[in-house]
Amino acid sequence: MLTAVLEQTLNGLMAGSIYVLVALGMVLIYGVMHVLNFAHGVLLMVGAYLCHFFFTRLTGSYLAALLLSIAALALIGIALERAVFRPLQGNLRSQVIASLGLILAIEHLVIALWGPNALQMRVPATEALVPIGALRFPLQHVLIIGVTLAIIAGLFAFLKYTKLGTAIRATSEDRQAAMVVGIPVERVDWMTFGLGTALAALGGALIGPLFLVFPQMGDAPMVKGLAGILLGGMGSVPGAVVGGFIIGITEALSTLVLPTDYRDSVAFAVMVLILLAWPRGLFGVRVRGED
Amino acid sequence: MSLLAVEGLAKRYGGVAALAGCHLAFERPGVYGLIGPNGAGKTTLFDVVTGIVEPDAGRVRIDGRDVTGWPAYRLAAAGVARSFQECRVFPEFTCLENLLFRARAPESEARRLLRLVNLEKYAGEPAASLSFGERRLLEIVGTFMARPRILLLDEPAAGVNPALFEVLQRFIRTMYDERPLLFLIVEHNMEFIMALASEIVVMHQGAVLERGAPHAVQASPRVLEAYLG
Amino acid sequence: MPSKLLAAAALALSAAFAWAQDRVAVGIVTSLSGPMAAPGKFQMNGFRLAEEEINAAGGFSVGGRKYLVELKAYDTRANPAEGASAMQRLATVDKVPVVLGELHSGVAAAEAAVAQDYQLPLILTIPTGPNLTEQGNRFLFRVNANNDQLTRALAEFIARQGWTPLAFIAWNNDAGRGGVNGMRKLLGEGKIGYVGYFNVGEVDFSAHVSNIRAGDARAVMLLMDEEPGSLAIKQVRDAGLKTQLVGTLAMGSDRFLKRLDAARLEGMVQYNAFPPNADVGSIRTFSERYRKKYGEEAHGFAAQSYDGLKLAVAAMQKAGKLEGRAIREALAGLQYDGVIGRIKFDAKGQAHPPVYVTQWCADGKRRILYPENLKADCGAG
Amino acid sequence: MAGRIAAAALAALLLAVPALAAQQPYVLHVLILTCLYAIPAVGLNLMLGYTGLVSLGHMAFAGVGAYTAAVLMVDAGWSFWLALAAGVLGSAAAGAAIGAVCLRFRTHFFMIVTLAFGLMLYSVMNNWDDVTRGAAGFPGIPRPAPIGEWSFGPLSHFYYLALGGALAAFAAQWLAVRSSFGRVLVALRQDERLAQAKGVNGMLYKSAVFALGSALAGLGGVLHVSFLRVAAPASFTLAESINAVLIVIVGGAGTLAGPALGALVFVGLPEYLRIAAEWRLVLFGVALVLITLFAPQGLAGLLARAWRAVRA
Repeated sequence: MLTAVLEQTLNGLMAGSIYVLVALGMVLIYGVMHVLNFAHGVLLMVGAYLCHFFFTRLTGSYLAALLLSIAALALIGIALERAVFRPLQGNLRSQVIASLGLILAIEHLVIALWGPNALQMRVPATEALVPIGALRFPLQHVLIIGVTLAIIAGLFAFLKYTKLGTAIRATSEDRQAAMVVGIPVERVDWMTFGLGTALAALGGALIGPLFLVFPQMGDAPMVKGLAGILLGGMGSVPGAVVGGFIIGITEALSTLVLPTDYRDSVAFAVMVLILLAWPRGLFGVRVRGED
Repeated sequence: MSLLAVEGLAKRYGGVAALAGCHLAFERPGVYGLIGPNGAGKTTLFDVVTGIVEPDAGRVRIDGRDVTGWPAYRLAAAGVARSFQECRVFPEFTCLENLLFRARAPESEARRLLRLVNLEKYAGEPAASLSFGERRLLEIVGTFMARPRILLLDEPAAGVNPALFEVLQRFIRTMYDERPLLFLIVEHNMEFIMALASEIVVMHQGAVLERGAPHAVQASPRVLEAYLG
Repeated sequence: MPSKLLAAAALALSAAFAWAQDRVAVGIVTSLSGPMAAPGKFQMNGFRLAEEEINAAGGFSVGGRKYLVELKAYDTRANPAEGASAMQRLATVDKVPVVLGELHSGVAAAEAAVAQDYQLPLILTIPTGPNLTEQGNRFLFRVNANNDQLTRALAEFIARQGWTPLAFIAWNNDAGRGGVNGMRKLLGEGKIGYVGYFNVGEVDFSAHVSNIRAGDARAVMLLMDEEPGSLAIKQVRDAGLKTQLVGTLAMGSDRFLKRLDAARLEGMVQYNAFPPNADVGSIRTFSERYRKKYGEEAHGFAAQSYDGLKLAVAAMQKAGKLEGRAIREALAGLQYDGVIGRIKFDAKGQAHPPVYVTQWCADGKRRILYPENLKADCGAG
Repeated sequence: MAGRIAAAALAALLLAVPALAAQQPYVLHVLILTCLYAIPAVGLNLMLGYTGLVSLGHMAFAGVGAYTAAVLMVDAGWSFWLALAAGVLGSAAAGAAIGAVCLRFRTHFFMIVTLAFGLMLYSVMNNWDDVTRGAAGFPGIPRPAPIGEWSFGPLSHFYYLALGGALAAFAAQWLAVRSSFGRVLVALRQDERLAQAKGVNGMLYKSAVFALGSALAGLGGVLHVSFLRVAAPASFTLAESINAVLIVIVGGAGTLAGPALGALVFVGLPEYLRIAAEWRLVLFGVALVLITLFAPQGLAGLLARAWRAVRA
């Protein structure tokens, strides 16, 4: 039983890594702009498609394709911030509804362009197997957990030690005060948006080779990522990390004792129960715009 | 029996004590000014008294009745009305609709009150079309429509230009003369509050520091120290 | 050279001639978008190939008149309301004499009700929900084997091999749940091991793989389509799990092999409505034509749909008129030898095509294990 | 006055449709579906449009009503009308109970918690094979039994049932909105804290509108599965809930006619255009974004503006 629990925890970490990758981008944007972009999942999917495109059509190098898709998604993110989210600043309902519109438009645009079938992205370099104890894991699995942990560490360092990072933190904490001390909050806005969508692209590019590239690939990570940031406390970066991992691990562990067709429900029920106990999430920060 | 009394109120936000053993009682109607430096706990006191925030400790009584922890709507029904520091009106409702929403007073009263503050010409306009100062007037006028017994105004003069300033002062005085009730007014503008209030309460670090007639409070060295310190 | 030119001219001529011919619009309901779009593509491939062949052969005659067939396809997006609308439109606007297709059982049920309203035969080629043909709807026919039929063949085979307890990784949709429930009914609760459901769109099966490894299952059945199937097998094998694998008809093809490799597939068995490489004349010609047109190995869904359209045309010919009730009667009495085998509808409108069990060999080919009379070695399946 | 004449003309037209479209059953079919999509949208409009509660699980409550009625009709042999009432009550009860949890949260928390409950309810419909018949759907849902000679088999007859349901929903909306109840809802959307300070028990009103909205969703759900004669989880997915939001927003959130216009555009237009499915949803997605940016009152707002321009 103990090994089973350990193994499932590891599986949960893996699934949770993907949720965290999605959640981090969303939570950064939420913190700074108070925008919850439901289209973050489809942007992850677009990142994977672009990575696939660059990898198979443009360059044979996975790394180059990954970097290109990150750059492309950052630009897309900045464009969306300008065109959609900035004009709707301060209007929670409209932002969410606009992002639902983006989901429909982007997802079906991808289907129209690439077709509904899944694409395979085989990256030979990442197809090796890594033994961990008696178990074996694909390198890409380990890579995803590793990269996610590296990104988390990097993001924390970035927020703490760089000028932009400090500006992002300041703007998240108190936009008015940030403006008063001369932080160009509008620039912080679009830069954060680009950074967030770039993170989504990274997530898509990372899970593409392990799984497949298909139009709905971002849906489940987005919903679970949302649950994760809610659980962790909206706007809290450490909260998003912890929340995403909790959802992933809960799901994996639940398969040991509960019927698996209710796996999603278990994850959501845990989210609702935790929220009922800690209405602002585990790392609850003050919720702005509450009324 | 006090009209309104708070006993030993305490409320912490994270590490900060917004209220720390605040005692205050008002025996009879009057215009009371509530002043104090930023962070003294004035708005938190309002929030506790109007049921927006639950205190960590202490009691709130109205006419001797313990109303601690009552939700805002119940306190409103018990005769407590308030205005907000950030000025709240229903932007899509017209001025008249704003006044009539949940009002105890009839429409004729609403129109009379609008006239008193020179807003009658906007009666049919949505509140969003008013200037900030006008919206502030509308908000304060609206609080009277509930025929409250206790009225808490949170920085009524903030952001109001001098012309409206006087209208506001006159309006409050008129209303008090018509029907004396308990006015508790948080205000940073000393000129405004000193002219209006019969008694001033000074708060500092979540508790009452001084209480007395305006001139006496102004002369108090402790108050001076609190403001400067 | 001249002969080629001549052939081209003849083709052009025949095309021009064909254009002048009357056309019969046949209704198609399928998923061009939505969660079932990927298998929907195979369905359309089958219909298109049949359409092309019928028309290239000069069409078919009904009541002494020659017709070409024309497909009128509507997207039902795995949504019952869209299915009912499409059916209504086909019945009353396009006034087609017969409708084929659909992938989703719930949508098919909505379409079947409309078909009955207008006495318009509806021929299903993919949905497997057994209760569809239990509603007493005389205008509903199903070419493909339903879940009970598929699992009956497989359950018999699995029981004989002693591959129980049987664990599952299954789509949490009508196909996956239907398969698990069917097996549970046939094998008995005690023979069922771990059941891991996942939602359409989920791709990480590691939690299920771990649980199967920890359990005592002798075999794992993968109830899903090609795309998740390839991922599941990869994840099972990469985790070092050597358990016997049992797949669905989506997993016994060369295309599937391309997604994986022979080493990971070796030994896996799957049921199949249609073994593309079987040494049967009709299968061979179909598979060749399919490969020529679409550049890949034929898919079972395509074969079922291909047969469906051919069958519908045969029924129209037999009925002698383009009228729903007459076509229904013709369908009910028809016996048709198609790519997937002999199709003959029972009183409920359900056909009983053979169900095959094939197994992957070490060299990436398949052998046929079941039914006994068609048993054949590597390269046949 | 002009408005009343227009409304009367519209009502007459709606009633006369079966006679006008006798030779075009497909038109009737599309109009019926429009009604069936408009009914839950009315419920969501009360929640989202008037009260500002963005529920992302609305159609799951339609599913609760639909499956309640389906089980009662097929397994317990109840008549359609009794089952309809039970379905509506079931949805309302589910709305009240789940709403009580969801409404403890605000803004984004509320949206995501409703989304979570929508997915949980969907799981139950999909997984509870013994009762809901699971993912393959629940076929054989009956149409209402004939009333005397009047059977609900023919489309033109069912049309009146769907229209009746829609009119009932719009009437409920109209009564709610023009009452003091409706004033409170609109006040809550604009500024909940202010409304509370004016003596409004926000939780009570929001729970009430959540239950009412869910009841209307249930009404739509029961009629929907009776019309299609099958209940399937596919009709009550997250995507369908998002479509309901789309209908409300495109039609005009917080307007009386919004849900009707939205449903007409969402159901009717694509049936006639029948352009490739992907592009149609791309267009709807873009339209949704543009409407939130430039026409927050949706089509109803645009039409009202046009009407004023014509009259001026």
